Amino acid sequence: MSEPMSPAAPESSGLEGRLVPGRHGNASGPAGVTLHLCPPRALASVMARRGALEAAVRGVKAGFGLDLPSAPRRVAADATAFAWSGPGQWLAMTTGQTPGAFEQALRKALGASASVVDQSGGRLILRLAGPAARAVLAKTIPLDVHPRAFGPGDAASTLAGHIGVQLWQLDEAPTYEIAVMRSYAASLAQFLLDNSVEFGVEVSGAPPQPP
Amino acid sequence: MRYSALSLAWNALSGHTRWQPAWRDPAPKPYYDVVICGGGGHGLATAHYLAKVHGITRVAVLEKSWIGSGNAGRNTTIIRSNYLLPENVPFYEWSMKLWEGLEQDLNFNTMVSQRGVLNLYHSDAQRDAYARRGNAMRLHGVDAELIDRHAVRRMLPFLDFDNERFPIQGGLLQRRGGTARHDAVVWGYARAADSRGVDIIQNCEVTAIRSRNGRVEGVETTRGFIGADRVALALAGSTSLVATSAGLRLPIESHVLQAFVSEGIKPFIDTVVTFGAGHFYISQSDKGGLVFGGDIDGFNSYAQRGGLPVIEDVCEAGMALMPRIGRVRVLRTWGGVVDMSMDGSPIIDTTPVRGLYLNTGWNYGGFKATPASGWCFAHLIATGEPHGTARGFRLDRFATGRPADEKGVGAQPNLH
Amino acid sequence: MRIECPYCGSRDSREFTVLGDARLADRPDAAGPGALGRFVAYLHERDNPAGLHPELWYHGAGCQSWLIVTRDTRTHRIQKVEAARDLPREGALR
Amino acid sequence: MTRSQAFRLAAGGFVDRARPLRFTFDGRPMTGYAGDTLASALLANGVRLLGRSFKYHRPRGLLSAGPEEPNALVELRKGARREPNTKATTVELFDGLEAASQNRWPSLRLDLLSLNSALAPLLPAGFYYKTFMWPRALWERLYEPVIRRAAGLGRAADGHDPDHYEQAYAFCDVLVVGAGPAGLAAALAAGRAGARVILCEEDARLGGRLLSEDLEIDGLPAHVWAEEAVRELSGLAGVRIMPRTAVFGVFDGGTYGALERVTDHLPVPPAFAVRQRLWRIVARRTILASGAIERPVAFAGNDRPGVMLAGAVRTYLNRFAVAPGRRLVLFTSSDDGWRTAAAAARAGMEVAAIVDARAAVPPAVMALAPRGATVHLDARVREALGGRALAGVALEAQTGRQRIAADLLAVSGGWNPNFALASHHGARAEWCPHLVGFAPSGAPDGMVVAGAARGMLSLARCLADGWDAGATGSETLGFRPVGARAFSAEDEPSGVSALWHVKGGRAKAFVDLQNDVTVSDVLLAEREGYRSAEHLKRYTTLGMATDQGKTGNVLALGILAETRGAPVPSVGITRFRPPAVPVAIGALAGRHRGREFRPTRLTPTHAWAQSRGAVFVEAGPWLRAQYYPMPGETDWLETVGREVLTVRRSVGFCDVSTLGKIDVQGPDAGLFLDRLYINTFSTLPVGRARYGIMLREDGFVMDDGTTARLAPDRYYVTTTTANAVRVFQHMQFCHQVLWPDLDVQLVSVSDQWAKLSVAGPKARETLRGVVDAGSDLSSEALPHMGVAEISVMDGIAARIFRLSFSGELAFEVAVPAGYGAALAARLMQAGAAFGITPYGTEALGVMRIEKGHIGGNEIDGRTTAADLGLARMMSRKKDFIGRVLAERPALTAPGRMQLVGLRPLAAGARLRAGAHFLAPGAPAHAGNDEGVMTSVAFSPLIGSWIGLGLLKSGPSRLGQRVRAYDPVRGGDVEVEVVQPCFLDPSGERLHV
Ligand SMILES: Cc1cc2nc3c(=O)[nH]c(=O)nc-3n(C[C@H](O)[C@H](O)[C@H](O)COP(=O)(O)OP(=O)(O)OC[C@H]3O[C@@H](n4cnc5c(N)ncnc54)[C@H](O)[C@@H]3O)c2cc1C
Ligand SMILES: NC(=O)c1ccc[n+]([C@@H]2O[C@H](COP(=O)([O-])OP(=O)(O)OC[C@H]3O[C@@H](n4cnc5c(N)ncnc54)[C@H](O)[C@@H]3O)[C@@H](O)[C@H]2O)c1
Ligand SMILES: Cc1cc2nc3c(=O)[nH]c(=O)nc-3n(C[C@H](O)[C@H](O)[C@H](O)COP(=O)(O)O)c2cc1C
Ligand SMILES: [Zn+2]
Repeated sequence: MSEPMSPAAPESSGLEGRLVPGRHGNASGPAGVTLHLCPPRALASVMARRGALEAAVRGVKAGFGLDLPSAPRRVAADATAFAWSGPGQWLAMTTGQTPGAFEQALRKALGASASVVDQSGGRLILRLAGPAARAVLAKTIPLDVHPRAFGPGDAASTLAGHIGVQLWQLDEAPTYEIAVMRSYAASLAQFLLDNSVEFGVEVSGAPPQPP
Repeated sequence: MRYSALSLAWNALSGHTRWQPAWRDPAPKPYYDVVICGGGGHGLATAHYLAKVHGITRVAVLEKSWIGSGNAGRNTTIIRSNYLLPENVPFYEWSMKLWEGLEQDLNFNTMVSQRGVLNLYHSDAQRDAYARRGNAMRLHGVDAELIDRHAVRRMLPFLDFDNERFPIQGGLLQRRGGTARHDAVVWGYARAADSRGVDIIQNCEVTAIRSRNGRVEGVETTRGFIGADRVALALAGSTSLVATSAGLRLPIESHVLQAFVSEGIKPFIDTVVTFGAGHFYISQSDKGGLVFGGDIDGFNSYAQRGGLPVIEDVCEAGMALMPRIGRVRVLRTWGGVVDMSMDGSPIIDTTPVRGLYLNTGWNYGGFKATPASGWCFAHLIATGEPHGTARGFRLDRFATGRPADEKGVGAQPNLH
Repeated sequence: MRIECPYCGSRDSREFTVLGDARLADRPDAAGPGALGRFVAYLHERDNPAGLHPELWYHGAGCQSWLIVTRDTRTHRIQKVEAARDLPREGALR
Repeated sequence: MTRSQAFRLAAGGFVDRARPLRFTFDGRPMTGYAGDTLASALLANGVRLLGRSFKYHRPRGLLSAGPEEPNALVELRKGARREPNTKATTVELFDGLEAASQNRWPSLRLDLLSLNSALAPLLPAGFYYKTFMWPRALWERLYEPVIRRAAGLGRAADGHDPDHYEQAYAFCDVLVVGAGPAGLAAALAAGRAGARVILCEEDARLGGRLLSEDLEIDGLPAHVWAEEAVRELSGLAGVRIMPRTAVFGVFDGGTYGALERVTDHLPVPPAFAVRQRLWRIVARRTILASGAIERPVAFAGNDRPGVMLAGAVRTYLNRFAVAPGRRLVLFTSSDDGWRTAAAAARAGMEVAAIVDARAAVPPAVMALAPRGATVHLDARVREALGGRALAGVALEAQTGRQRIAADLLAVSGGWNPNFALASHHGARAEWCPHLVGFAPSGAPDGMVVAGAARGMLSLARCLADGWDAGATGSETLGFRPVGARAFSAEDEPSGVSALWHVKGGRAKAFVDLQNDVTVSDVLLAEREGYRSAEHLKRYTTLGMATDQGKTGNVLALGILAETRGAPVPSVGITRFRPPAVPVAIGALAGRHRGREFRPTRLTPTHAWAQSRGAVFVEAGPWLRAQYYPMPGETDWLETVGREVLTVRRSVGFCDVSTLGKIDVQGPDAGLFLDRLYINTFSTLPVGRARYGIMLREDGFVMDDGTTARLAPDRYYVTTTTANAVRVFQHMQFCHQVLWPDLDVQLVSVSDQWAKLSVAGPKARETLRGVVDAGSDLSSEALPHMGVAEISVMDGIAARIFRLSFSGELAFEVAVPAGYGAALAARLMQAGAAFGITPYGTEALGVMRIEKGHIGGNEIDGRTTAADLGLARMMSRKKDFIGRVLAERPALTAPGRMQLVGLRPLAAGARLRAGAHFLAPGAPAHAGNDEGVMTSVAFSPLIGSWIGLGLLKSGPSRLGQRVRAYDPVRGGDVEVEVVQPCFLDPSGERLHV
């Protein structure tokens, strides 16, 4: 369960009115894809310090029980996950803690082995799922997402049209999560919608939790 | 035989069987006063002006394949002198002046068409930068007008003024700018130079420069050694390959620049237009093809071809600017190897090897320079002194700190 | 063009930006005599070969690694790709 | 209505007689069937005059039945959907189709420009290079307008393209291009091997020549075999069939461009469907099975409607069940041509004569001659007779000259392998005597050519070749071997001998039908020295039309070789280029047009600002609030003036989140920044910020910004909005490439923080209503250039920087971006008592100019730190990027243009950026150019326009007057040179 991020001020995604819940595009049959904006989660960049890669790996293992991947993959347990985002770099995420607490937890686990930077406000995460999700991605990113090439747990940073994104596959549905810099999120949402209308797309406010 | 309407009619009577070759096909002689390497526009223009202005006619132009096979024969034909910096404006304006009398000089219709060049601006800052440039042109006596959105709309009503990502605010217009028929420029200079005795030797590749004690002696070629008192390089994208043999490491990278032509359609674009918010410029040829282009691909290349990312980038910008062309089809795409310099400006200079002269660094914009480049290079070869309008184009400017950097992006060729 | 990023795998070249000649990795020593001349040459002069050309590419839309891509400028064929950070320093490219 | 299809055969073909479709051509209503192309439907209705040629406006009909068509170009659809130059042979008929002929006036039948034909003696190839030179002034005024009026073929659409396009990627092990027998066999082999296969076929229907021929494979009619093959392929999991998809280009690294015509076969795209889709297909192996294109023969009148390629005649007969004429003469030098005579006879046409240029043909070929047809061996067609339609042929036979009445002349000079794609990377073509044509020698990496595309001209060989290519290709990729496979199919006779040109005859003999290049044009080019094949092309325009010489090029080479008495390959062959088939510009652009041309970056307060009626401005990828008009304000200057004065007198705030922000951490972070910036950061105390300048390696200023030290090993760097991406990349370069030994970690946090700059004498008081209890904003706790981590709005972690761009007491407050809008709203409340205003980029600019701070206009890539008055910042104690080259003589020489302030002498005179400086009285001449006005603003406080500029030796000229000369806007204002800082030079306002 995610705890409230802030008791006081309202947080806005900037996508209000731009990613409108409901069925869009082709209206016949079940929607080819579903598209959701994920609720805010705590995110952080984790960057191993020089020569401290192994220590960082040990730290995450001890602190979170996860093996930091050394290739473009995402590992997850419970509410927390690490997505490889470059050599010695990961995007850490959790739905179980506030950004501040998560940052502290990461620092504690990693000590001097890595630099940690809060990114919770910097990215929005869109979730794309359904039988036509691969076909939508074919129009969106220059990557091969055929099951032979990309499966659950795989992650990649790439370009969606002209927008930089980081994405990973969650399951065989298939379900993908696409993290995007917040300032680009509206344009990315529009691009995904445009690429989805052919198949019919259901946009909903509150996505189901990842399996 | 002079070309004219009359000679055309006269020859029609004999079924056009009496026309002579536009230039001879001579075998290379063992020695020339000047050997010009490279049968592109610049090499041929240099030969023409050497012969015509300086009376030096024991000249050969050596071309590795057919004349005009390089960038002269594959460029988008835009001529203009709308530059900012004092190193550039007088030179390109001198070129404009030569263009304006070129057909008569060469007795060849090079179809210089002063249909105007319009650079669009999309922000206040861009407007002011264009004003700065336009004012610099005016100070040099060059025509320039800054026009607003309404004036642009009157000229080009079909641009996208309603759904723009980067609204068109106006443009910098040089009415004397325009286009010229690229191949005709090559052939016209070749024919004129040939008529004054210059040997144009095709299928003759220069493989090395021979020099002794710091003085040039001639060139090795695929057709044997050719001796020369002076050797002039006008090799555009291939300059480094030959210059290396004379021990020169140059401030040049060879890059691929693509261009595009559409199927022929009834003319509706009467000027040259450049988009200011993306890489796209366009004109329409006298045959009806839309001739357009954009940015270089960005990587070093000698392959004369580029990739899809740039093709898409150019068409995206084209559709952003004029969505009317959506159903017009691209007929052909191609690439040329351009000599990108470290400041985006050319080099016309002597070299540390005596008797070896250098003409390079034309980037994506040396077609418009063809007449002045030939004129100034001939001047340098004949007199040993740089021509007055080309003084800013010397090699030592990088050491002294006088780059002529129009874009202000520094020593990174693929950004110019 | 497709570039085999040592970290991300085979990717479309549009994910990258290219800087140019890999010799730009050999920044001269600013101290010592002749620094000015060495810097002028370092920044401005290029081999510009027709053939194999080691060059710097940045996987900006991917893992943000700077890579040394050895590519044939005549064919665009890529011979090898290495991470710049792994390269031995000091004149290794000369 | 169907009765009108007088040339439709009673049976056969792959048209659905139960689905009639109505269409019009030049307004004339007609009917065809589903399965027709526009060309076949027109033929069925007896329409033979379909277009006019480019130069002479000669009447033209169908030459072919495919994408090689040079003649039958039409304008398809209307208005904003008009598609000029559309080959009728490639248009699938749909109900309601409207097509019009083009390049004719007033009508197709009566085209006045066909007068050009009469002038033809004056208009040989390249005539325009020899004339129109005198008088010079008439070129733009008379000659060129006349030429342009005649230029072009069809007309572009009338308006913005209303349809959608998209771009997509696909990946496969084996890409098969073309679904003829070779391609189908290749796909079957690779598919059965388990490879991921993509089979692209340009046509709507798979089968290639199998649809046009009357052949058998494994005992089945060939088209039935093709249907079964397609059925099997559709059932294989790894195989993807892409009909209506033409591969148009080979790009590096095994990337192929392909165009899918998704809904072109429908009147308009249905809702949510695109018109066309651009595919970038990445393939490990590619099998090019694109078939062959038949070659015509040059003879007088060979362009008349009714002269058709022999293979195309079979296509119309067999695939479309249309007789392209009633009485046929066949003219050929190939065995294959004879099949047309047989097919025509079978369809009930009268075959008047078979004319073969060869002296003898094999018995098997002779057997193809229908009963009743006269066979002329060692004979030639000298001329095709008639006007707008073929009436007959003039024959040069062993029996002498004779005329034969005919309305259809089928021509075959042999077949050219269609291997353009194999040559896109420069692979050469080799001459194959047995084909009398070129075949590919070499191919791009990963590609093999199979079937007719590499010169296999019989069905049995095409099948075997395709299978072999598919099996071998997939096996080398590690898929299971599928072994060899024998197909039982015919090995049709495919002998051919050279037949380029028949001399004699009065009419012109054409090689390039669309561009009207004749045999005599080719010979003229040769005579005038345009001897290289590439010169020939450019001088005559041979092969430069929309068909790119698919039928004419080799013919011209053959003619030249014959003239020179030299072998054909010695003439050379022109270069093939993408696209192999023309591709709509819209398809290449995909969705990236209009507002979606490039993504738009929105600031955290975007929606909030929108709700307040802000006017936005594009700033690179960003949309930023430019100003916030209030009711009653009539122009932007008034609004901006109010915003500025409110800040200067009380308080305002501005969203500055667009600045680049980089988190730099690690033990070597300070050292790293020292090497990047001209000034020193390792000495910066924790909790303080410092303004920094970075140079490019060439010594010119690259960027500026403030950097704060958050911890001993942690800095927070800001860059200008414009340079954010470039600076981050530069830092990565310096770190990874130049100094990998440094222990630093860099990450962009540009989007993490919403950053609002709160400025004005009441800034501190306003902020007190925002920050949480315990946050001390006093000058003691947070001095100028101080930085603190605090919390705001009841528990939101924030950073506060006491930095000022405006010259006022100011704080930049950064909160996680999601709270930016909340912070703006909260600031409005907290500052309400002070009359707080949000302000936009205009007011921001005014205030920075009032303070003489440099911006993008001053950092134009040609200015040094000293030019900008910042020489003192340059540390002498360390190396940094740009240090050495900043010492080049010209960068330090006196007389450079340097930063100054400027004020008009006449109150109220308007300044404009971009004006150049001239000494008063100096003539307006470049030699007197002394610099340029870079930024201007109307300062409401000063009540005057003010400016910043770069002036020669500027700082030593304070008090002098110069002209700000702006001829492009009619401006010429006298200004005084002043200090760049107009307001509070000692900075007292920072410390209230
Ligand atoms: C796609 C494209 C579009 C362009 N558009 C424009 C434009 O619109 N306006 C504009 O002003 N400029 C434009 N340019 C730039 C312009 O074409 C060139 O700057 C200019 O043509 C270069 O000078 P040149 O004509 O002498 O070069 P080239 O024609 O390239 O001449 C060099 C010649 O040297 C020959 N050569 C090379 N090596 C050897 C050797 N070893 N021995 C003998 N000969 C050799 C080559 O074959 C070639 O013929 C464009 C360039 C390209 C590629
Ligand atoms: N006997 C002869 O002289 C002779 C001569 C020529 C052809 N043929 C016959 O023609 C057939 C040739 O078989 P094949 O399979 O090699 O060729 P094909 O012509 O049957 O098939 C080629 C297919 O490729 C498609 N195509 C071409 N370019 C394409 C592109 N860029 N993108 C997508 N699709 C494209 C075409 O539309 C066509 O369907 C054989 O049956 C052969 O017997 C015989
Ligand atoms: C201004 C201009 C107009 C052109 N118009 C046409 C054209 O109408 N048809 C065509 O096939 N090619 C046209 N081309 C392209 C040439 O065919 C050719 O691709 C180009 O000169 C490069 O040569 P290459 O492709 O042989 O390397 C044009 C080129 C230029 C520079
Ligand atoms: Zn990578």
